[in-house]
Amino acid sequence: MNIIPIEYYLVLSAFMFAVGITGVLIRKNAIVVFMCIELMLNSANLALVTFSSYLGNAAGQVFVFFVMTVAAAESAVGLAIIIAIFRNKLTVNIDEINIFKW
Amino acid sequence: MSFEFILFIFFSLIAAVSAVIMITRPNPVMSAIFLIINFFSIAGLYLILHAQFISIVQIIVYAGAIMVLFLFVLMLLNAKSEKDILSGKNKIKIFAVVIAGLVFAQIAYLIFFSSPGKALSPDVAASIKAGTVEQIGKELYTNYLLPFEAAGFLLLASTIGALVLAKKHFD
Amino acid sequence: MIDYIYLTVLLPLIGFLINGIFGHKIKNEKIIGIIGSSTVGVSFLVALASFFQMLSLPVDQRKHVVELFSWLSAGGLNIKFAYLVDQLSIVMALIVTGVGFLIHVYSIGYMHADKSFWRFFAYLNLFIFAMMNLILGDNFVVLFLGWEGVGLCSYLLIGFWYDRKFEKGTTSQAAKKAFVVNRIGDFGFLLGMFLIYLTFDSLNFQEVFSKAELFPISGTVYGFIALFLFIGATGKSAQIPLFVWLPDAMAGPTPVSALIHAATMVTAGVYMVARCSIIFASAPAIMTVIAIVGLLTAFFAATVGLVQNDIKKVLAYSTVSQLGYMFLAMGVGAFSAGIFHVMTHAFFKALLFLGAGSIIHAMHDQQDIQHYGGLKKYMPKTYITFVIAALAISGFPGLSGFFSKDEILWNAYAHGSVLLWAVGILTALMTAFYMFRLLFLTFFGKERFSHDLHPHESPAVMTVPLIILAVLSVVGGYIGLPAVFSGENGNLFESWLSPIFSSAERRLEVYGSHGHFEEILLMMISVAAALGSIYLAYYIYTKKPEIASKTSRKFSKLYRLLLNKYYVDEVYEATIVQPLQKGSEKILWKIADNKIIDGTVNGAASLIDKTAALIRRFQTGFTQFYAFIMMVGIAIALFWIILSF
Amino acid sequence: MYMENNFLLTYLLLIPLLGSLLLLFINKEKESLIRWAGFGIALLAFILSLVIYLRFDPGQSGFQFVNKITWISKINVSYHVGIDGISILLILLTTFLTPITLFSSWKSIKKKVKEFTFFMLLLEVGMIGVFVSLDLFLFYVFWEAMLIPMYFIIGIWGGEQRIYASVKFFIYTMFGSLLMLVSIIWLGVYAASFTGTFTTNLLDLYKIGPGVPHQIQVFMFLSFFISFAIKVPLFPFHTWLPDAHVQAPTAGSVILAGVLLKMGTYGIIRFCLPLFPQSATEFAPVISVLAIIGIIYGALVAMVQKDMKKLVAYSSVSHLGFVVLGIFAMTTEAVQGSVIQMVNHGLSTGALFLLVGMIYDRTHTREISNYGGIAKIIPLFSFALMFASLSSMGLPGLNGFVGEFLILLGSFKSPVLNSWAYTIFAASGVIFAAVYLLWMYQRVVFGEVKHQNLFSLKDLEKREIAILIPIFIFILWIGIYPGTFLKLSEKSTNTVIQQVLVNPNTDVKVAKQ
Repeated sequence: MNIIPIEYYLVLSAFMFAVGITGVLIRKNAIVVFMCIELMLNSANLALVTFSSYLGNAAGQVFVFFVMTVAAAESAVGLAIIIAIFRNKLTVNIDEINIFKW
Repeated sequence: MSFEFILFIFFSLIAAVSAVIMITRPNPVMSAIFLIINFFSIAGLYLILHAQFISIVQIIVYAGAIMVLFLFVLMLLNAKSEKDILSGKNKIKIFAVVIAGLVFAQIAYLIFFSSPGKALSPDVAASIKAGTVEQIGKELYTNYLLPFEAAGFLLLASTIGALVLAKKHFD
Repeated sequence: MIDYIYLTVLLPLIGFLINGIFGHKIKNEKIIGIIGSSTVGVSFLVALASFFQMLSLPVDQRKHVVELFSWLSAGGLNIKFAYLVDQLSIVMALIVTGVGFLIHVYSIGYMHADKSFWRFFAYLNLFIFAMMNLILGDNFVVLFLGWEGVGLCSYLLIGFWYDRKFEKGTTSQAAKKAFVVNRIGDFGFLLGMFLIYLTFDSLNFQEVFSKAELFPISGTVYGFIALFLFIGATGKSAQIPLFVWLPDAMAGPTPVSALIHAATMVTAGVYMVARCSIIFASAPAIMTVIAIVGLLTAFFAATVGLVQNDIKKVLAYSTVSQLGYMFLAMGVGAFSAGIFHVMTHAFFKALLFLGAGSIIHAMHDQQDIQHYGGLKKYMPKTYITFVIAALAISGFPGLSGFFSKDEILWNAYAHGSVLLWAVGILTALMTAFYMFRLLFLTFFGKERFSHDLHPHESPAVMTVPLIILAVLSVVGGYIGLPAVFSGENGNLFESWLSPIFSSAERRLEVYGSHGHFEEILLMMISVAAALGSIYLAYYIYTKKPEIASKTSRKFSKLYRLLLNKYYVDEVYEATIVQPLQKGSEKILWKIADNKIIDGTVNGAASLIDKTAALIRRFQTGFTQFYAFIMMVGIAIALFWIILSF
Repeated sequence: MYMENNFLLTYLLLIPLLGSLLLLFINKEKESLIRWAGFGIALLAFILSLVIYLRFDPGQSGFQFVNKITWISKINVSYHVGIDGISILLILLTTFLTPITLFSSWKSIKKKVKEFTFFMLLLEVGMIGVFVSLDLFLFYVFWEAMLIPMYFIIGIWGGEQRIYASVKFFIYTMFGSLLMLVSIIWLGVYAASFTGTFTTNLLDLYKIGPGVPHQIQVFMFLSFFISFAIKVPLFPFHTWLPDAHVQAPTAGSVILAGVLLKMGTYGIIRFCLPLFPQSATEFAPVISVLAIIGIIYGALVAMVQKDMKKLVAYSSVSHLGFVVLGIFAMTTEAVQGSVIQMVNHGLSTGALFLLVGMIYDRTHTREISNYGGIAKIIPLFSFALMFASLSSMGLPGLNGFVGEFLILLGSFKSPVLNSWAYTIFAASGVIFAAVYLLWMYQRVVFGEVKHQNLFSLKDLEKREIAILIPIFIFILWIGIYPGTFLKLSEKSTNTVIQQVLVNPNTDVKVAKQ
């Protein structure tokens, strides 16, 4: 057990997070962007579980449980929004969606 | 080199590589499939960390439910392949990669130089106990009862929300 | 009766309210006229009864104060609404109500068939109300109430025919001018009041005057008070430099000119100076200023009067000139002589104006004397009364004007200087000339009007007041018969008023020693001058009319200067009115207000707006851009953490 | 001082507040019911304020009808109301003008009657609240709350440029009041360093304010003063006023001129002077100079206006200059004059705005050049306009004279200003007042009828006469027998002057009062 240092898990988590960021920033397809967000959530989850396990405390895993709940809710609503937008704009390319603009 | 370490390297390599592949595939369906692979490997990592419950939930909820939903939407919208994901036309993309790399380097730097490993003395028995369904269930129904209820409510709300949003006409 | 003196004020007010509120419903001119006149008439009777009651009282008990209620009180200030009846105010009250009553009666005829008959009488009554407050007020503030009140009535009455044209503008412009110029005077009067309050800690006449009597002459304070009050007087009584409104005031109906702009209101300044005689007497320098201003006004107005062709304009300048005489009297310390002239002037000038009104009435609003001539046979009553008035104002021996004017001139000589007297005589000479020029051009010579006009004598309601005033103009002087003639009794009028002016006269030490011989000599000179110039006028305007036009051509520049009233109006317009108006509009409003102040405010707002517009560019609307910015932020935050690690 | 709680003032606040809420339950179609209800509620408030007036004891110098209820106990803020002789006059003015303005807008307000009435009543709550607050926090709340209905009144029912005007009005005032808020908090904290508790209770702060170190006191005074000066508005903070007045509907203008501006001067009397007496006396000459500039400047600019409403608006600048001058002269005469002048201005200018509004309703123009010769067409209106103008220009016997006379007289003998020059310049405003009002009157009412459409004008109707008569009665009343009103405030003004002048830190010796 001692063999795997906690840093390895954390660096993996950080790497996945960074990849997720890259995805969010470079991908144009809204659904893929969503998936990247899921990836980032998972990287956070990984860190949580890692700490939970190394500390021997279940709280971290409970948190992961909640994160998953939120992720599920978020993806459900988010995908619904994407469908609604697609219906209006006939695209899910976020470069063409700038209704936030002033 | 213990078995655990080999397993760790195996799963973490899959996770890292699948993540990179996922964001570079032009076809969103391919992205989704690599994301599922990533989730599976993370579930494996959870097992190594003695988090059995979370590991199973990861497979059921994420890989099973959420990703299926994603694929379903992808099919529904018939999303086209994305071209020029990393071509230099849009300078912001290069900056994005640079920034992401920078953030990763920073976090990694922080992780190694704060070296949390020295402060933590893992207790295998405790960690095994922490990951059991019993323990998590106990926590959920005692200390985290209110958030648990709230989470349920959140799911209900999102169900209704998704329904309302996705419906074609509502008045 | 003295305790009921407030009736003299109240009755015209009631008349005003009745005519003002119900007048347009009454419609019957007779009823309106009777209400208007009778209220003033009864006021006159009340004043007369009070006067006789005062006569029966010993001299030191003749002063009465009738308190009504407390008006203004704040801090140390306590102004009561109270009326002061003494020898001075009762004389003025009699003049105002008496002459006022006659003019009211006259107006019934003059204003006949005017569409706003009721309004006219309402205003006239309001005027009498305000004037009575001015005269009877027991303190400066009640006086000021009347002071401004008469100004308002003057405004309303000058602009009575508000839709008519007057000279270059409209009657309402003339009215506004009168009010505003009066306000400039009031400004001085207000400051005078404040300074009095500061110095004497009271605004009550008796308190102020008794304190003033005790206070030593401390130089500047008295000077300033007197100066401020005198500025007030110049406004109301049309003295240089504020006389410009009075000629324009002729835009009003003629009875108004008679009542307000000849007999009563314009003498308010004289009354006020007389009332405050002790204060003025304590400021000798200002007394000199008053005398000089008065004389200059008299002189310049007379020169202008020489060439005017509008009958009312001639009379207006004559009024200004006569008011100048009164101020000359005040300035040399002959207060009772001044008031005496106020009285006689009220008689003959009211008569002149009413006579002029009668002529204008007959000539269907033609006011240019060049279009009159030969009216003697058409309007005999007007003619005779007019002659009497003209003789009176010219100082024909035995008539009222003779006594009062010579009293003033004599005092100017005795207590002033020969120069004052000489200019005074010169003015008197011109007065006689232009009055008779007017008379001869109007009643004698060829008829220079179209005969469609059919001039006719005015109805009795107009001529009876003329006759009464003519009688008064003749006999009015005898109550002020100078001591030279009356012997033992001395000057009755002067001795009646002497309790009022005694303290001021003591302070001035006016009674020097000049022999009766001198007085008679001077009188003879002025009589000769008057008769001479009457003859001159007769010669020029009936025998050799061409002399007039020749002279005017010969001295055409001077003639134009006089005809245009020394261009005073134009100078004021160019130096005060225009710069104020243009400056306010162009600089204060358009630049200071809109550009500088509002510019700063709007500038601050638009600076924020511009900044915001700049920052707004970051809001591209692309989520990925926002995410990118967020990541940059995270990276920076992480750097900060690393550095502080 | 009545120590027991007296709820009359609270009722006075509650009547329009509950009334306005009640209005919300009326169907908006029933416009006449809404109008009557709004009018009735405002009238009820007026009647209650009359009751308060009758039970008011002018012989006392302290606050009466005090009602104190703890509100936010953590920062020691309480709902604390009470009135003295100065505030009761302004309350009477407020409750008097509100029903009149509501009544006057029966015809001119045609859209959104319900909302209009609602906002007017809400405005009344705010105005009364400002005049009764004895707690700075509460005062601030009312002060700000009152902005909102006014903002909407200008912004919804205003003229063409209403949005610009309402935003300008709002931001101008907001700018000032934020400065004041900072000072209020600072004062509370400073008080805490003595008593141990944060407080915004005015009566406590009266004891503490004068002791604030001089340099800070200057800042505090200025921040309070600028806030009030904007409201007054004192030159050079006045430019919001013409815009707001011109764009506001008649009722808004009347309330704005009649009451809102008085809140500035009231604030100066109630807060600036007693809280910071030392700075007040120090700044008195500067402020008086500004006031005098305002008097002359306002009058001159009013003179050249082409729009009647703007003319009246600028005349307000001039009139309020008198009030400020009177306040800072700090003699009984002058401050009394200022107090009465506040009421006067509310009546005279209110009447002028009402009249301009009445003729605007008929012709839909306010340009002076579009009128002329209406005297013979609508004589009653012309008379009313004359009367209001005369009152505004301070003709003796009408109300304006009383105020101006006392102010000028008081400032002349003021030991604080100590120079005639102030009064001499200020008094020249009397001349200009005559000029701009009479000139306007001459161009509008006299002369020949220039425009054919003026011939069809209708004279004042009964409703409009009924609106004007009460105002005119008060104009005459104050002009002839001002004692009724002066007596009310005499004690209170003396108290304020004592607070300023009998202060160890002020070096001006008190003149004998």
